[in-house]
Amino acid sequence: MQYAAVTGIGQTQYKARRGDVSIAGLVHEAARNALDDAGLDWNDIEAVIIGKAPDMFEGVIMPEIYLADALGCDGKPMLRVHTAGSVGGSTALVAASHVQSGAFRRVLTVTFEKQSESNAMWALSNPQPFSPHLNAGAGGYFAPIMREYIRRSGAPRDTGIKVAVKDRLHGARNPLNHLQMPDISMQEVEDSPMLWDPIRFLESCPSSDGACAMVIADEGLANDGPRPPVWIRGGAMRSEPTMYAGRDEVNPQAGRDCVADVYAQAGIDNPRKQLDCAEVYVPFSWYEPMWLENLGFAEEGEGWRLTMEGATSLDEGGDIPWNCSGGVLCSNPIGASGMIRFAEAARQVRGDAGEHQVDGARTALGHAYGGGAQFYAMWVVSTDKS
Amino acid sequence: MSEDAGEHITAIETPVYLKYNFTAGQATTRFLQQVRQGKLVGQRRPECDCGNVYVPARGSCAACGLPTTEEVELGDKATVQSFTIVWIPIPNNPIQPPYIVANLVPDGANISFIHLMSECDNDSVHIGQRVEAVWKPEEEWDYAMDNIRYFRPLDEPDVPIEMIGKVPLAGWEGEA
Amino acid sequence: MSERLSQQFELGYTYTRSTGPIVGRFLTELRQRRIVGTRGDDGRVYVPPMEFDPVTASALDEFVEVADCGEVVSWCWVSEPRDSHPFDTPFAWALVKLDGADVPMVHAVCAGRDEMRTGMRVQACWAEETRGYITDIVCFEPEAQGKGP
Amino acid sequence: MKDIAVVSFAQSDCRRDAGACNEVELIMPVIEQALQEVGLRNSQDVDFTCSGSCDYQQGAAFAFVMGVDALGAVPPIKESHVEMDAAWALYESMLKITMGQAESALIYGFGKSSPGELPTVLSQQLDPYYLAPLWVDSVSLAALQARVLLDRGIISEQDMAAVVSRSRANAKANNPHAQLAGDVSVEELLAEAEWVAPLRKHDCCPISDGASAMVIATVERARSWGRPFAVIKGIDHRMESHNIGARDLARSASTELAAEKAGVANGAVEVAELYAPFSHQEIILSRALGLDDSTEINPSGGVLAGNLMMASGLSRIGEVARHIMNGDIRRGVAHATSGPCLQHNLVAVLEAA
Repeated sequence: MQYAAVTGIGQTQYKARRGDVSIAGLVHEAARNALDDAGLDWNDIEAVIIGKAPDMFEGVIMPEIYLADALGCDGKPMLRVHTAGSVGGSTALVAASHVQSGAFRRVLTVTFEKQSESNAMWALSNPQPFSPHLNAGAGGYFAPIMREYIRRSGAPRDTGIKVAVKDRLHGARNPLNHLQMPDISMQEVEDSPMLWDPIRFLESCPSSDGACAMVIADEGLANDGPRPPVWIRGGAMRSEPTMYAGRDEVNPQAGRDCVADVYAQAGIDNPRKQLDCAEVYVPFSWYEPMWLENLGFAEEGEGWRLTMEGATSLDEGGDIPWNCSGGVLCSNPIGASGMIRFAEAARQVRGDAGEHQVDGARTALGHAYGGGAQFYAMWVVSTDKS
Repeated sequence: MSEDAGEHITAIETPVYLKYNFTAGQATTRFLQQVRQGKLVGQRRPECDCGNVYVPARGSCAACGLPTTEEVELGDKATVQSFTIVWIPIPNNPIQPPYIVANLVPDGANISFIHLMSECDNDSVHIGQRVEAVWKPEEEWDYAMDNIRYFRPLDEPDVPIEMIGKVPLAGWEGEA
Repeated sequence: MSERLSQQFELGYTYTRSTGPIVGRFLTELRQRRIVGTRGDDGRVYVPPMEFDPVTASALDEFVEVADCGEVVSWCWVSEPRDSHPFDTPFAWALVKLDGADVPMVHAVCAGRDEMRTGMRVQACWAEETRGYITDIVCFEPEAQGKGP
Repeated sequence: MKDIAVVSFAQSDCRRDAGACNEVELIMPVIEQALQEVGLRNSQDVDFTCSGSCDYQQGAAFAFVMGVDALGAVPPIKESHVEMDAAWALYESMLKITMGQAESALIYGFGKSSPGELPTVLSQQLDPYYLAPLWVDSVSLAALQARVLLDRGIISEQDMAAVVSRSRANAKANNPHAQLAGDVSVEELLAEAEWVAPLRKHDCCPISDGASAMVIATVERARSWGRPFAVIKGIDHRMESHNIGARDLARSASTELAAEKAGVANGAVEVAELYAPFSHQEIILSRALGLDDSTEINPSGGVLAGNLMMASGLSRIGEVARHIMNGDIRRGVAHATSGPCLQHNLVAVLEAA
């Protein structure tokens, strides 16, 4: 496998509605920012890999066809990835594989969602005739899984509240975020409306417009730019069926297998010690303790202890800060959310995460999941090539 | 028509409406035909080592990736695998919040489906609880899961956690 | 299978599309019955205005006003209009290169089947009430005699 | 990109309406067949699985998610999906193998186009401000392109009818899965009424439901399976501007470029399977690929005989591979397309091992 590194990162401002741009304008903005960050122009890019969640969010079918001009794709290969909510991560990995295969030297990858064009709830709950299932929305699907987690682990009921506060306080350090809540309190979260017990309004992610892009280059080009390269030390994807008899929905096998794969590639056997921070897809607060266990940061049933002890909090000086950027709980342009995790992990490693920088971070995990917590994409990035 | 330039346009409304003629798949058709008759019927693949019974079956034993060819009639009794209390209304559904949406495993099946619970105290609903289907009057039956209006609690002992998803069609009470 | 369970359904939402400055300017001008394009990096004028140059991807911002009449570069005849089409009687789709533009645009032409030919002159037929949509141009029609460029 | 072996290929019949068949039920038979040809059980026996599909064909978000139910993905598998024709799922899989993270892969594409009105659905693939609100359908845009070729004298209506006549005859002779097959002369075809002039109905591919699947592997792994295989020697794909007014519609610049990068001209092309949904596009593509009379074009009948949208591109590659695996030919070319008027094109060169 060829070495590959992130040499440019570009994000847009995340907002409930980016009313100032077209879809093409939004996507171009992130891509242009990534090129500027890498000190490159469109001609320097050999291929473009784009990802987003369902086309119904914007009602443009296979929008890469229309976006080709905004992304300088004339005469270039362009690939469109769609793996549900994990797509931001998968897209980054597919982009990396263009370089790691030796087939390309430098590629651009972009993900986006302009959810304000529609109403995300509509697009996901589009009723099809003869559906044998009751549709209770994403919260109705995930809340029972969290309840089962609480039963199994005996986690205190305010664990979710703690995560909601922690990620918003992190997020207040990141000017790109949609939600800016520097004064949020445990009480405010607790008092927010209960939606799908145990999920309160302030324990849920927002719906955002935004795009994220990265430039990925091979070993020979990695040092060409103004920024230090961020080396991709491991990347993995896993999928399992939405429903099968005996599936552990609380601690899915696909997540455990995926992270084991990515740690093995990166030579990690003690993630809490060897990783400096992690950007993990937590759209509902309770998923932090669940993923702490799934990703091997804590023993099964113990994830909530890390959260409650402040181990994942930058403000509390935790040893393994999670979602220093504010995470999905602060900005959620669905198709881009996974790539934002990957890109923010890379920002930490190159030391330019601004106010939410973890001092001296050298190795970080980026994580995304999607569907009924059945699709996973993860990478580990580092200052060191090997 | 005014010559005034008016406000600069920043947004447009774009209706995108497409018509489809949807046809249910074979497994769903078989399932809904039974639901139309007031019966919950699962499916399995007899050759599968796992022997798992899916309901509503989507066409395959998802673990093995092969068609579920055999029908297995299930009863009206089920076990609560997990649940949520929902505080927001479901579009086009008359049920008023707060209400219970539960993952229920019917006796004889090995997988849960999501349905409503009612005739219960929301605060006392719990994992492992026994429930039964309350069907609409026969004349209202259609090819739809809401032929079952909701599930309501049964006065039976709870199913131990490790047994959820493995309760045989004969039911649980006999083994309590 | 004893029975086939089929049902019509409509998948539909009304999307609120923010236009950004380039598309927004074009639509704002359309509402005034004026047509503008953008000049590409190679000097070609694109109508409707492209936001980004199709070759260099650079953001375009030089607007050029063009005429509301021009020439048919290619066309097809829709003998059986679809429900979604803007007309329910036969019409043409065409690539129309407006005077002052270098790149033709796709729009409808309403004319007799026998009138249609490549190179024909056409003129925009404006909606009675223009609202800032591409459909403010209802269609193009054959240009009146003697009204050439 | 490394040489990659195509070891098996399966395709369903092209049916105007697959009726009571959901995604899983469409996919399972072709996946099972493609795997069984190599003696594999399910996706557990390959290192990577990748698929191609489009939500809007059947009108359901996340249409591909149910596909995972057909894979036997327990324990979990390495899997990905492109919202594109499965030919691009093949491309992603080849990258995965070339980078060394897999030695074999299962690829599948599926589409149930029958529930909707496909040409209208595809109008919503176009620029959402300038074109989608006009509801310009995909057939009409292709007709604008055909007119450019006719006006410039590059082709005649006879040439277009000849493509259709040969497609139907080839489908009758060679393709049991075809939807449209039979003997029909150029004169008979030209006697039919125009539909979206200059296109007649027969100039346009039919709308079909179905799926196709393929197993690929490193050459070493393919050898170990002890079965005949074809080798993908070159593959490349290129995008063009979405603005059809800015393109020269009489040629396919992106196909020319992809053909050059894939090395089409490095040897004789005995067979070419081209994803040309409209008769005149077959001529554009043949010219872009530099093919002449020595190449047999679309022996399967191509997509004019049946178009499994989102699987047709993969099927073209599979058809060429099958000729090589059967020992009929030594070298062939396959092509896939996406977008209005051939906006995006993929070219693969396959050879005997």
